[in-house]
Amino acid sequence: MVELVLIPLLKIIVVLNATLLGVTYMVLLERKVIAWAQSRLGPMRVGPYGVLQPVADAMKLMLKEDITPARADKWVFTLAPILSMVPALVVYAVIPFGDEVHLFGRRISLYITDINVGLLYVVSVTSVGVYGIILAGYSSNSKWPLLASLRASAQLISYEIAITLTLVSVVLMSGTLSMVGIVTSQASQGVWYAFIQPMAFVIFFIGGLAETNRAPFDLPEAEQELTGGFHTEYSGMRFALFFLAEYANMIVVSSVATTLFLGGWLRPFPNVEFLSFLGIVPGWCWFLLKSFIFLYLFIWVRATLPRYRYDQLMRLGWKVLIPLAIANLILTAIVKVALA
Amino acid sequence: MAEAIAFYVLAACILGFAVLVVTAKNPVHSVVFLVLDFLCVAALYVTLGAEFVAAIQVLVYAGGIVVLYLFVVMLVNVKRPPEAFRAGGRHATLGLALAGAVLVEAAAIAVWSRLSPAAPASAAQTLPVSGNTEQVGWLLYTSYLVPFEVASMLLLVAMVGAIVLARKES
Amino acid sequence: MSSPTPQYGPMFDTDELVINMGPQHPSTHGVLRVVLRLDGEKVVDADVVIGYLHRGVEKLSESRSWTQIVLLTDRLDYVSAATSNVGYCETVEKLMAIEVPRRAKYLRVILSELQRIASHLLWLGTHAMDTGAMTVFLYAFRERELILDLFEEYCGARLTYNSMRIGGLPQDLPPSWDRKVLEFCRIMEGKLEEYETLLTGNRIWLARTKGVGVIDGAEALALGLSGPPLRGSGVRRDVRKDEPYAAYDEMEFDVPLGVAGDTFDRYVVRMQEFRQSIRIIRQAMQGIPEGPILGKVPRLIKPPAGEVYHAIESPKGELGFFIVSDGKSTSPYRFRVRPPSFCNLQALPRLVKGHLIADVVALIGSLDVVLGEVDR
Amino acid sequence: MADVNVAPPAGPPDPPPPADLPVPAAIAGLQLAMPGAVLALSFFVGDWTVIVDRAAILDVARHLRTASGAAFDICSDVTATDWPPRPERFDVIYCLFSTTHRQRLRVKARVADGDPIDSVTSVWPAANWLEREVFDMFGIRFSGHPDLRRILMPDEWQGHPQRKDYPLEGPGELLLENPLDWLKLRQARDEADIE
Repeated sequence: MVELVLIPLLKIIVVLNATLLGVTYMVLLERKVIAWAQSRLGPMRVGPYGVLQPVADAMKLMLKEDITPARADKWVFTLAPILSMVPALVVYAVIPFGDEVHLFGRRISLYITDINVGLLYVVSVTSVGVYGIILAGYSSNSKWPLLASLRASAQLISYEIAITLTLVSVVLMSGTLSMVGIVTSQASQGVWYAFIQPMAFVIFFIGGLAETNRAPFDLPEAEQELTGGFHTEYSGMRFALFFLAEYANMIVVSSVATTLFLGGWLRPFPNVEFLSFLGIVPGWCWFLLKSFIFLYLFIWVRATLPRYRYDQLMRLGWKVLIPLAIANLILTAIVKVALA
Repeated sequence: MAEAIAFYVLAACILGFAVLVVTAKNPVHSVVFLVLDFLCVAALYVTLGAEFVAAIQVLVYAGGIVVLYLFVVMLVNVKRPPEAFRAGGRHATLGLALAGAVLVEAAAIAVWSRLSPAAPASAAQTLPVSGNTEQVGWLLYTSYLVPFEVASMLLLVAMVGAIVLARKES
Repeated sequence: MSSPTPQYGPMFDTDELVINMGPQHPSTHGVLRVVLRLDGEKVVDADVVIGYLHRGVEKLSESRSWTQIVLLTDRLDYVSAATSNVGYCETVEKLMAIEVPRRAKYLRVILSELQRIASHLLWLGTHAMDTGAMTVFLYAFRERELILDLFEEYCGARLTYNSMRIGGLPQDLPPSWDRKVLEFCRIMEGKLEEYETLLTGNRIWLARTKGVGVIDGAEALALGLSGPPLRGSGVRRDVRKDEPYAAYDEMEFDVPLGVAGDTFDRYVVRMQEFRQSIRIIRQAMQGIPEGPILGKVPRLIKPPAGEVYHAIESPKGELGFFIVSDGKSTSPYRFRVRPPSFCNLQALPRLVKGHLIADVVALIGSLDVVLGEVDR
Repeated sequence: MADVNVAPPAGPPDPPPPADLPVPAAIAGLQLAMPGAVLALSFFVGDWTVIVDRAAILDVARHLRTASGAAFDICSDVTATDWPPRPERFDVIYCLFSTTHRQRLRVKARVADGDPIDSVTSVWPAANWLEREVFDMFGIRFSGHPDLRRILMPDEWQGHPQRKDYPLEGPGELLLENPLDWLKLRQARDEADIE
C-alpha cells in the first residue's frame, strides 16, 4: 500500500508544490535579472531584496476582483485558464528530476512515474495547452484577444511540428521514448545529446521559446501590439493562472531540454573518469542547475531581443526550422543505419 | 473489476460528450466537447494497454486537428438559425442512415471476431519486438505498409488540394 | 500557364475586422486612436482619430500676454519644451525686430540640441519598446535623465522648462554647467555605441524595420512630412540649414539622409542626428562668446500690427509659428502653431496600408509623434 | 489680458512692399501668368505675402507648385484668421516653401462666412488635415476636399472654436448642462448604430 499509493501521492504533492513555488520565484527571478540587465534594481520593497515579492503578488492576485466581461461566453471564459494551467502541471508526472535516493530505508526514484511513452506523453499533453489560449481569446468577446488567440494557435501548431521532429531525432539516438531511458542511454553512450545533436538542440530551444510564448516570439501576448493579448480581459486569479501556466511551461521546456539534451541528472562528462569527484553533488542538483541555466537563457533572450512579426515568425517556423529539423532527422537516420 | 469500472465510466463519458457535441447550440462549445471526447477515448486506449495510440490520439486529434476545427469555427462565425435544431429534414435522415450503417459494421466485426477469436491476439504475440510503440511501428512498416503509404499519399494530395483551393488569385 | 484560371467563388464569407487601436493603447504614445480595418492581420485601411488631448492652446493664447505664452508652448511637445520655447520667442523677436545677443543665440543652440538628444532618446526608447526590445527603452531613459538633470540645473524644471524669454534667456549658465555638458557628450557617445549594438545589426530589428512603411522623397514632401521622416526618404530639408536661426549659421554640421525611406532609414537618420547634435553642442560650447543674455526688450511687450511666420527645426520636424498682432492689445490676435507631429501623423494611413498590425506600432514609433503637439 | 475697450481690428495691415525692393521671381512669375488672380502684395519683417482671389486659389496653387521659378513643393501650413467686422471675414493662409529655391511665400485668400473655397489637397496632399482643422476651427468649407470632417473637436460639436465670436470658455451650459444625459444620449445612439 505504501509503495503503491502513499509514495506516489507524496511525490505528487512535493512536485506540485515545488513547481508552484518555483514558478512564483521564477517570476521574481525574471524581474530581477531583467532589472539588472537594464541597470535597475527590480523589486526591493517586500522583504530583503524583494524576496517576498511573489507572496505579495499572490496575495494581490487572489484578492483582486475577478471580472467577467458582460458579453463573454462565461462557461468557456472560466474553463480557459484551467485548460491552460492543468497541462502545464500534468507534464511534471514524467520529468525525471534525479535517479534514486535512499530515504528512510527505501529506494525512492525522483520521478513520479516512468512510462514507456514518456516523451510522447509530454508532447501530447503540452499540445492540449493551446486550448487555454484559444478559448480565452474567443470567450472574451473582444477583438484584441481574438487576434491574439488566432496568432497563438497558428504559432503553437507550427512550432510544435519543428519541436516534435527534433524529439524524433533524439529518440532515434536513444531508442526509447521513456524519459528515464533517454537519460540512461546518454549515460551508457557517454555523451550528452546536445553534442551529437546540436542542430536538434538549437531548434528545440528556439521552438521552446515559441511554444512558451516567450520573447522574441511573444506575439500572442505582445503588449505593445495587442494590449496584452489573449488575457486582456482577465483579472485576478484567472489571470494569475495564465501567468503561472506560462512560467510553468518555461520550466517544463527547460526540464525536457535538460533531460533530452543535457543528460538530465548526470554530472558533466559522465564518462570521464577523473571528473568523478563531481559525483558527490547529487543528481537532482545537476538537474536543477542545468534547468536554471536554460531558464536564465529564456530571460536573457527576453531582455535582449526585439519581437518578430507574425509573418516572419511563421516564415521562420515553416521555411527554416521545420526543413532543418527534417534534414536533421534524415541525416540522423542515415548515420544511424550506416553505423549499425 | 477495476478495468470494467473504468471502461463503463469512460464509455459513458464518451457517449455523453458525443451527444453534447451534436446538441450544443454554440459551435465552439461543440468543439470543446469534442476535445473532451477525444481525451476520454485516449483514456480508453490507456486501459487497453495501448499507451502509444493514446498519446498519438491526444497529440494528433486533441492537440492538432481539433485546434484547426476551432480555428475555422471561430473564424467563420457560424450562426445557425433556430430551425436547424428541429428534428426532421434531409440531414436527419442521412444521419440516421449513416448511424445504422456504422451499427451494422460494428455488429459484423463483433460477430466475426466471435467466430475467430484468437486471430488478432496471436498476430501481436508473434511479432519479433516487444513494447507498445515498437509493435505498432513494426506492423505499420511490414504487414500494413501498402495501406500506410496509400494513406500518406492521400493526405499529401489532400494537403496540396487544400493549398490550391485556399491560395488567393494573384 | 497561359490557360485562363477558373474563377472560384469565395469559399467562405470573409469579413473585415474593424478594430480600435487606442485611445487607450500601450503603443499609441498617448491618446492617439487609429481605427484599423483588417483583413486577417493585414491593414486594409486606417483612419486616424485625434483630438483627445485638445486643450485649445491656440484659442487660449489669444487671451494671454505675450510672455505668458512661453509657458503654453512648453506644453505642446512636452518632451521637447526648449525647442518650442525657442521657436515661439524667435517668432516674436522677428515680429518686433529685437536683436538677440550672440551669447543667447549660442545658448539657444546648446539647449535646443540637448533637447533634440533628449527627444530622440525618448523616441528611440519607445520605438524599440514598441517592437519588443525593452532594454533599449530603459537605457535610453537612463541617458535622458542626465539631460533632464542638466536642464533642472539650468532652469529648475525637468519637463516644462519655460527656458526662453522674448529677446534672450532668463538667466546665464550656472557655474561649471558647461563642463557637465561636455561630460554628458562624452558619455552619450559611448552609449550610442551601446544602442547600436543592441539594434542596428540585430537581425530581428532589421527584419522589423527594413522595407516597412516605405515612402519616397516626392511623396513624403507632398504628404507634408518634415524632420527625420522626410530626411529618411532622402530629401535634404533641414530648417537649421535652409533658414538658419539662432546661431546655426555659425555651426558646422551635416544633415544625415536616408535612402530607402523605410522605418530603418528613419531610425538611422535619427541615430546620426544624435552624433550631429553632440558635434554642434561641442562647437557651441567652444565658441560661446561672453556678453549679455537678454537683448533690449521693452518692459511691455506690444508688437506692431502684422503677420509673421517663423519656423525652426524641432526634433519632430518643422515647427512653425504663425502669429498675427493687431498692434493694440498685449496678446496676439491670432496664434497658430504649425505642429510637425500633426503633419507627420497625416502620413500614417498611407504608410500602414498593406502592412500588419505589428508594423502599425512600429510606424507610429517611427514617425515619432507627441500627442500634446498633435492635438494642442 | 485683452483690452476690451479697443474696437476689434477690421483686418490685417498687410503693408505693401517698399518700392525699391525687388519682387521675387516666383511672385513676378505668378503675376505674369495669372494677372487677375493677384490682388495685392505685402512685405513685412522679411516675409512676402501674396493676396489672391478666392476663386483662383486652386489655379494659383497649381502654378506655384509647378512653375519652374516657383516650385513650392512643401505646403507647410494652411490656417486662417478671423476678422469679424470685415465682410469677407476670414483670411485663409497658405505657408509655402520651395526646396529647390529655398524660399518661403505666404498666399492669402479672403473668404466670407458660408462661402466655400477650393481645396488644394489635389496640389499638396499635405493640406488634407490642415484644411480639416481650418474647417473644424473656423467653419470654412473647402470644396473638393476628399474627407471634410472635424478633426480636433468631437464630431457632434456645435460651433467653431477659433472664431472670434466664440467664447473662450466654450459654449458652456449649451452642451454640458447635464453631462450624464448627454452621455446617455450618445450611448443610446451608438448602440442603435451597432444594431
